[in-house]
Amino acid sequence: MEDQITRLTSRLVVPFIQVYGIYIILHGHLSPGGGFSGGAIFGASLVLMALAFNLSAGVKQISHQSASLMESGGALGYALVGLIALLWGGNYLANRAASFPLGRAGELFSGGAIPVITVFVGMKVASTMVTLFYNLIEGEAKVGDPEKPGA
Amino acid sequence: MTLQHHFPALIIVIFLICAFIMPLLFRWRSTLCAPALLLVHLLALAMAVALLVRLYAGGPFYYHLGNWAPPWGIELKIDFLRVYMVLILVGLGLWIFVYALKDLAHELKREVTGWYYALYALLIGSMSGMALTNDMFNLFVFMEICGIASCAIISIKESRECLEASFKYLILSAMGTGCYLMAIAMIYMVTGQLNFQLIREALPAAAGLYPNNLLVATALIIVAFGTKAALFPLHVWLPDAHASAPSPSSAVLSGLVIKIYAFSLFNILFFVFPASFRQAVPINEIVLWLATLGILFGSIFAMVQEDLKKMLAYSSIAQIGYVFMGIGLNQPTALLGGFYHILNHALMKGMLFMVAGVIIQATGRRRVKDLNGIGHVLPLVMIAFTVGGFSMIGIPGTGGLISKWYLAEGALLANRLFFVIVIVLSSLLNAVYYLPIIINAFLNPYEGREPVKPVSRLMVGAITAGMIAVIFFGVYPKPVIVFLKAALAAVIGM
Amino acid sequence: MPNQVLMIVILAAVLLLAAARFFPRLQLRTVLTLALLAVIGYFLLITVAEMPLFGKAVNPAHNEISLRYLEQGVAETGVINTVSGIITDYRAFDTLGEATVLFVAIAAVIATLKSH
Amino acid sequence: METLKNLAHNYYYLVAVVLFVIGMHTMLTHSNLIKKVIAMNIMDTSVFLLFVAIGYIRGGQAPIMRDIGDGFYINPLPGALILTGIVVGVSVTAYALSLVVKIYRYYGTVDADEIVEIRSREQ
Repeated sequence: MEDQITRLTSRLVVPFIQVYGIYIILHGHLSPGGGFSGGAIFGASLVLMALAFNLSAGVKQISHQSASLMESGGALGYALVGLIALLWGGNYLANRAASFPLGRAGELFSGGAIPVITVFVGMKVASTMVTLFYNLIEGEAKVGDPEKPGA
Repeated sequence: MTLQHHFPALIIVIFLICAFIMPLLFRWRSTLCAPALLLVHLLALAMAVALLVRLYAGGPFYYHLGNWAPPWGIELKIDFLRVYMVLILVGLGLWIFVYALKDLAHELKREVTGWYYALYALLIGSMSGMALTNDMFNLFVFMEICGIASCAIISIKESRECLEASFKYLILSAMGTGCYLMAIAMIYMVTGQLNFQLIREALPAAAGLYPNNLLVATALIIVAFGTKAALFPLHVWLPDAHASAPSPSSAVLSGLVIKIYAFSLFNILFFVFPASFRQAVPINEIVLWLATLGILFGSIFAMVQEDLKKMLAYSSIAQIGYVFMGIGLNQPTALLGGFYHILNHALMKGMLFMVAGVIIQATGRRRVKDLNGIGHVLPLVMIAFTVGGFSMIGIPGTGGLISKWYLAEGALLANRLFFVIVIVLSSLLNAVYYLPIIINAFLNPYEGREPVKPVSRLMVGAITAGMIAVIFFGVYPKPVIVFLKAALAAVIGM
Repeated sequence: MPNQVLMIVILAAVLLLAAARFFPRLQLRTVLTLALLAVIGYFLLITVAEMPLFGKAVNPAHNEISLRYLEQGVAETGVINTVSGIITDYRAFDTLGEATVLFVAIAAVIATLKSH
Repeated sequence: METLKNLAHNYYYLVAVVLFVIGMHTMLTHSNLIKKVIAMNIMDTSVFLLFVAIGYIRGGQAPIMRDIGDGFYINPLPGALILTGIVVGVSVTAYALSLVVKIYRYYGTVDADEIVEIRSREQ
């Protein structure tokens, strides 16, 4: 796609979308939102890049390798937070019972394990969006025109 | 608090963690993938055994995730039946995985093997979760993981039949989970609870005020789990899916996946709905008749199949009918037979699919007609097939007889002579399609020029182990029977 | 009961008319499916009519569970967004399952696309 | 009359149920695979709508405890559950679409009836 307006607009908008996504992830425990919404917003910004420019520009933003690292890392981090709770004397995925510091409710650094989990989930969702998009697009790109039926 | 206390959660979580690591591990050191998954299986098996030991010492117990007690948090329940299911899942999962190690090289592209292992770990982990969880919504989440993973291990094979079968399976299973979620909504709406036990306590009051809601929820639950477990009129996806999949996937799908849905339905029917509710609404009768139709029609369809794997798939529809029959008869001895059949059928159908895999790999034949004389070139494998076939028919000395025996006894004790006849009739039907294959395989000469390709020893070893297990559980069923009797006594209070 | 019967008849008629309008070549199978769905729809409708009334605070769903989340959630989890507190603390295991669903979707998509 | 009044009062539930039946119908009868996927989404969405409607209390506030006003809060649990449900729906959709892409590559069509036709012609 070669369209100057789309390119310019998306170049302008993408950083703001990304900051907004990160804001939503980090304030997941304070305001509506959280890992899923924030991650989806962040992932959408990368998808927008790929749509407005082309696939390679999007790939430059986030490579396959780092996307898959983030995916595994996000889910793994979540599971490991649960295991840490186990080491600290709670049941699996415990928060207060595992004496994570809860802090003062309403502040950015509060809620013990919750912000950590939210960040991991955000990472996971953002990378999932990107990976799904790229894989489907690449599958499509490889298709070109469909093979003859029955070929 | 010792580590042992956390085993219920850890059994599930180590599979998940293993799956999360798998893609990275495959990129970094692809040879480590298989040992890692084997290790996880062994660890989970050890934990399940430890849980069993603890159950014998202290009786059923609960595990509260995140230290939140039931109405607020999610709870895992550990009792004898659930641990029995976990042992089957992990133990047979390990067995099928050992077979898959060599088989996959022939059926998949090399670069997707890592993903296959990840999906396999997720599948076993989510099934363990389904077996242990005591929370409606948590069950839904695990069902969804299990559903996607079981479709994916079909579509991973490069053939268009697999894609279509997998799509059909995915759509129907999405319909099933949709219905289940709707049922959760309806139950939550009138009881305000999600925990099995607490719903059970709240249901009688709710049933008086909102009878229709619960009726619809019950119907939706039967549709949901019936679709997933291939209860008779909802089985349409099964033959294609199980027949076209790679052989290890067929084994795990036919052997384990449909059983866990049957077990979940059992859990919901017996632990969520109070006995009074089950008497007011003829749920058991419905399940019983559908199971009967499944047993008969599954066998009849299996007879006319030309493809070996398709025949085995149709036979699965008939065999899952026995499990549902045990649930439907609502009688302790019949339930015992149904539960014993879960183990038996998982073993023999897993083994038969492995045999089919070996035959296809060694000779390239998969039509029933082409199997003449194959016993001369693959003797050990065909002996295993014979044992599996005998067990399906219910010939003495094999596990199949024992479970059918208990089912029939249960039907007699419940004064339902008709179902004894169904069981006998279906055994005859089984004989009609298994015996000719066996006879032709050994008595006819082998025709064919092309040489038989060598088969990995590991695969033959896995099949032999399965054969020994089928015979063992047929000759010496006592420990499992005693165990199940005690378990059912504790659960149903018979 | 007559009301309900009338309702179902009207509903079925509307459905059939709509079907006939949009699918000129109406087959027996379609009609049967529509009839089946009309029956299902009918049962769902009488269920809806019986459900606890929408938006009432006395409904069974608003019980001690949600009260505890609302009243003690801040003290017990340390977050003021109660929904966030539920998904990442009280019912965190569900959310782990959910992250796993995302992972399994990725694995399934990549496995399918790579192998074909 | 009581029934109709209740129906009118429970309009959220009513719409959810109608959507559920529409989704189920499309999923089971339409031969276009993409439409099946869309129907799956409609069905899921209807359940989400039902769930969220269960949690609503007339006049209640969103359950965020920043400014304790004079009002009361809605039930937060259904919302939390549906957050999970939505993600599950997205995952299934993504996988189903990837299957459709590949089926299209093999057959050049996404219509189930045509696929059956193509296959029967080959045999």
